[in-house]
Amino acid sequence: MSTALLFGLCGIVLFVLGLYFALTTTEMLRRILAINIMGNGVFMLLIAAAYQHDVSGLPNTDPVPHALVLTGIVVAVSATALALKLVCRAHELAAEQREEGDG
Amino acid sequence: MSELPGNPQLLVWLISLPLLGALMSVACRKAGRWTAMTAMIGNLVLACLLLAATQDGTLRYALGGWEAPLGIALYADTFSAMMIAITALVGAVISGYSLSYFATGSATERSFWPLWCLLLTALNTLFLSGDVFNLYVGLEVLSLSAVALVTLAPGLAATRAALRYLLASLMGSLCYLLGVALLYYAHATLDLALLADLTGDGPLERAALALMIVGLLLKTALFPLHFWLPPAHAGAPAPVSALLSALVLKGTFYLILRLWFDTLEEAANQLGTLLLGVLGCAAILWGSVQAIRATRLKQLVAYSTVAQIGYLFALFPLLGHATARVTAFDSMIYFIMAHACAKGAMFLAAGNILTVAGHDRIAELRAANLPSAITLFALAIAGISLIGLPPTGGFIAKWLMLQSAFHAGSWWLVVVVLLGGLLAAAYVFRVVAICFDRSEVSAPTDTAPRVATINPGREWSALVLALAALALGLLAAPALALFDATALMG
Amino acid sequence: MRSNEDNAGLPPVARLLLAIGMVAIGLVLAWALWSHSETSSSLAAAVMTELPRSGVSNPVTAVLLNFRAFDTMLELAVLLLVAVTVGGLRDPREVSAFAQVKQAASVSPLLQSLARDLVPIMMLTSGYLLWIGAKAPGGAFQAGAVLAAAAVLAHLSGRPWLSNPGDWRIRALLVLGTGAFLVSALALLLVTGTYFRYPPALAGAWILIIETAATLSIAAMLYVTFCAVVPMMPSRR
Amino acid sequence: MMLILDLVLIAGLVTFATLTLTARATFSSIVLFISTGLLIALAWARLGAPDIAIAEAAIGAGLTGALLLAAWRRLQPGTVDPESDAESTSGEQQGAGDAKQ
Repeated sequence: MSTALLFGLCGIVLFVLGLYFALTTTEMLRRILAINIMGNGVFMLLIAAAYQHDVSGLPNTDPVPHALVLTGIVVAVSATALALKLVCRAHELAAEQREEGDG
Repeated sequence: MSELPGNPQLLVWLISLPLLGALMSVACRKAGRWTAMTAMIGNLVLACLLLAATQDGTLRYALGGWEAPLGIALYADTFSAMMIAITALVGAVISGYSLSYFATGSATERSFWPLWCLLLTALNTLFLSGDVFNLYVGLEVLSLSAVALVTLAPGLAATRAALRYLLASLMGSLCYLLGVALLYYAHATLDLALLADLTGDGPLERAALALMIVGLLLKTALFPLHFWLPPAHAGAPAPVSALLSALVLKGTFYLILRLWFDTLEEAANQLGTLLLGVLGCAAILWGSVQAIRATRLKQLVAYSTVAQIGYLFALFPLLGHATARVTAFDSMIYFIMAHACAKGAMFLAAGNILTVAGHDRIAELRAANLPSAITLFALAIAGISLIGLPPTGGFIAKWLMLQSAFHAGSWWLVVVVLLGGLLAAAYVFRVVAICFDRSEVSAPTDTAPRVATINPGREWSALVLALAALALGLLAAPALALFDATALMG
Repeated sequence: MRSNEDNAGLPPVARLLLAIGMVAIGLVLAWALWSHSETSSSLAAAVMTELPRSGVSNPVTAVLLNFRAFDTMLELAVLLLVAVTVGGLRDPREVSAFAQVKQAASVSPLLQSLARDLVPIMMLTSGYLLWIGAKAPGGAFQAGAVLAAAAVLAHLSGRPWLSNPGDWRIRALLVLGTGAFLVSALALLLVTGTYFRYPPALAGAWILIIETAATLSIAAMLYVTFCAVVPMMPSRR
Repeated sequence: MMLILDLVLIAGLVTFATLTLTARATFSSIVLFISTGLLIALAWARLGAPDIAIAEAAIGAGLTGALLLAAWRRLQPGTVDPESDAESTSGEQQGAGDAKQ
């Protein structure tokens, strides 16, 4: 069993794990965490795909997936930031509404 | 190098111009609306040029001069040109509407223009790009700007809707990206055309196709995956709802079509096609019934979108059929165009009603102030197109679909289409009857009558889109001649 | 209270079914991967062949800024989009996070001394990562992230670098990264006749300029984003 | 030998990811997520992707972690009890420190 396959499988496990928790948990922060883990699984598969092509032990990995993952990481952090901001905003608006309801 | 050096550069400009508009409107906020409008009009001109240019053959542009497996190639045929043209047209009208919708100089307005320009950039990228990963980045720009546009509506409900939309589309993007990763693992290629040559129907291609399609279905809101759509589309500001319903869903749908019938055709099997068709039929019925049960006008229009997306997928089994496919393909393009115009018009009209009446509770509209007849006509014409009555674009689309279904002998599809038309008639007439029946408005109890007037620009833009849907019906022959039905399926 | 979603947890049966479904999906994917593990094709050779013409010697940087520069431009657009949105979502009632730090006079001395020592080091690291990115691991994104971390640290220690998020300088910085890509792509279209084709002699310098702009812009975008999410300081004590 | 190391790394990764998603307190979830991110960076360094390992440590683990902690703290109920306050401050420093690697 090659290293690439091993890490590729690990990526799939991370993805499925993240997917399960993203679907089941109700707490928003955790759901965001789960989606991030899903993303990390995908990136892991891509990095593994780059390593797969390592010929005869030479460190000659494919740089294209590396660039893709770098792009993916930046996109993921942007999306996470937007999601977190929305969670905070929803939380504050809900608190405001509750106060108005009480007072 | 091509013989006509000016032509392929169109592809680059179609992406650069809206992006330039977005950057300019972030940088100089005061002039944001005018830079954005300039970009929109320029985009419309470019789209027309592209439509003309693709009539002579497909265009291809290797970015940076790096050819396919290494670099990214842009690609346009008559189908993508058609999508770009309809996007540009509907987008320009909605921009005109937005000019008078958002208060000049408000924070909302200042965020709207850059976001809308980025959305357009993303749509054009989706229609032109020939690289699966580039498409992923385009998808992310598309969904993040769409979510950001939904957040322009204040209030808790809209924020929650935006959050739900964001999480759903992030999961969709990641499913798509996992598919891309699997394809790269096996073939080390990201170019759509090269992948079409390389891929077979092995388990890996099947898995990759399934993942990519499921991810995109989540973003396109096909029936069981549509849960995020109604709150987001109903909760957003009116021009944003129009953009989301009329254009954004079409971007991801276009990609599904490309992947299913072109790039990964061998991995796509009969069963999957049938499944998508069945889900499409379920979406037609479910969406229409929910629209009938909706209590608010914008909610009704949003559920109608769920149903209309269903028609696009109900065509899938026909597209896979040997003899019926050409008519089915014409029908699909017609559905896309007619729905873009009609649904845009409907949301804009609903926005006008919401502003003037102060609410959009359907049952209470009878007693409310309503905008002038222009808006109501827009609503009525758009509704007729959604039902599929002549002489509108919606009629041509359904007619072609029925023809194709007869050809293929899919009687169940005929039944569903007719039933869907009846249900659509029920929900459209429910609204139209209330809006046009002003006879018995006998000075209601007048609980703080809101006398709001709206800019005539808003009314006329709704009507222009509705008339576009009408024109599609009257000019069916020349419109159908603009694209080549065999473009997609070789 | 934090679980502000409408579905209050799935019933155990649904969870179990979902778990079984997930395991099935995982197994199918694993099998698909397994069944294809023999083939070996790669773009590494193609990248290595063209590397001398790209202007840099770090293959990842070459892919990011030359071969697939279009991706990178769109990615910066994503970052810009989020920074603008998140910055704009600031409630008017909410005291700006930028202003709060000034008010909060009682920042822990530990944090202050940490910031005094670390911030210059981080800035240097960022510059180094940017410079080395042309030939060794590093590049605009890593450099930008480190620079943003320095900004955040300075911010948390009570000395924010910029005091007003709506400042034109910040907006200029936000636009700078995507703008550098787009303007240079269009300029190159005029000069070389091809979008994003760098003239080989100038490629290295050109890429370094774009990368510098991108680094500053990335740092600004991440900083603005962070400040928008940073907690409201309780008006305490 | 390398295989055993790989297996340990993968087992650690999967364990940390599971712990992240099942931890009782959200705060520990976030800290575990940051640790998972660092482990992933380690795995990528091993897979011959040092560029991406740096980026993951700085952006994926560090900045995302800092953002998550900031948001977590903001979602706490208005009355800040001293203990969680102290925790979150140290957490932010940790996040910023991670970003430096």
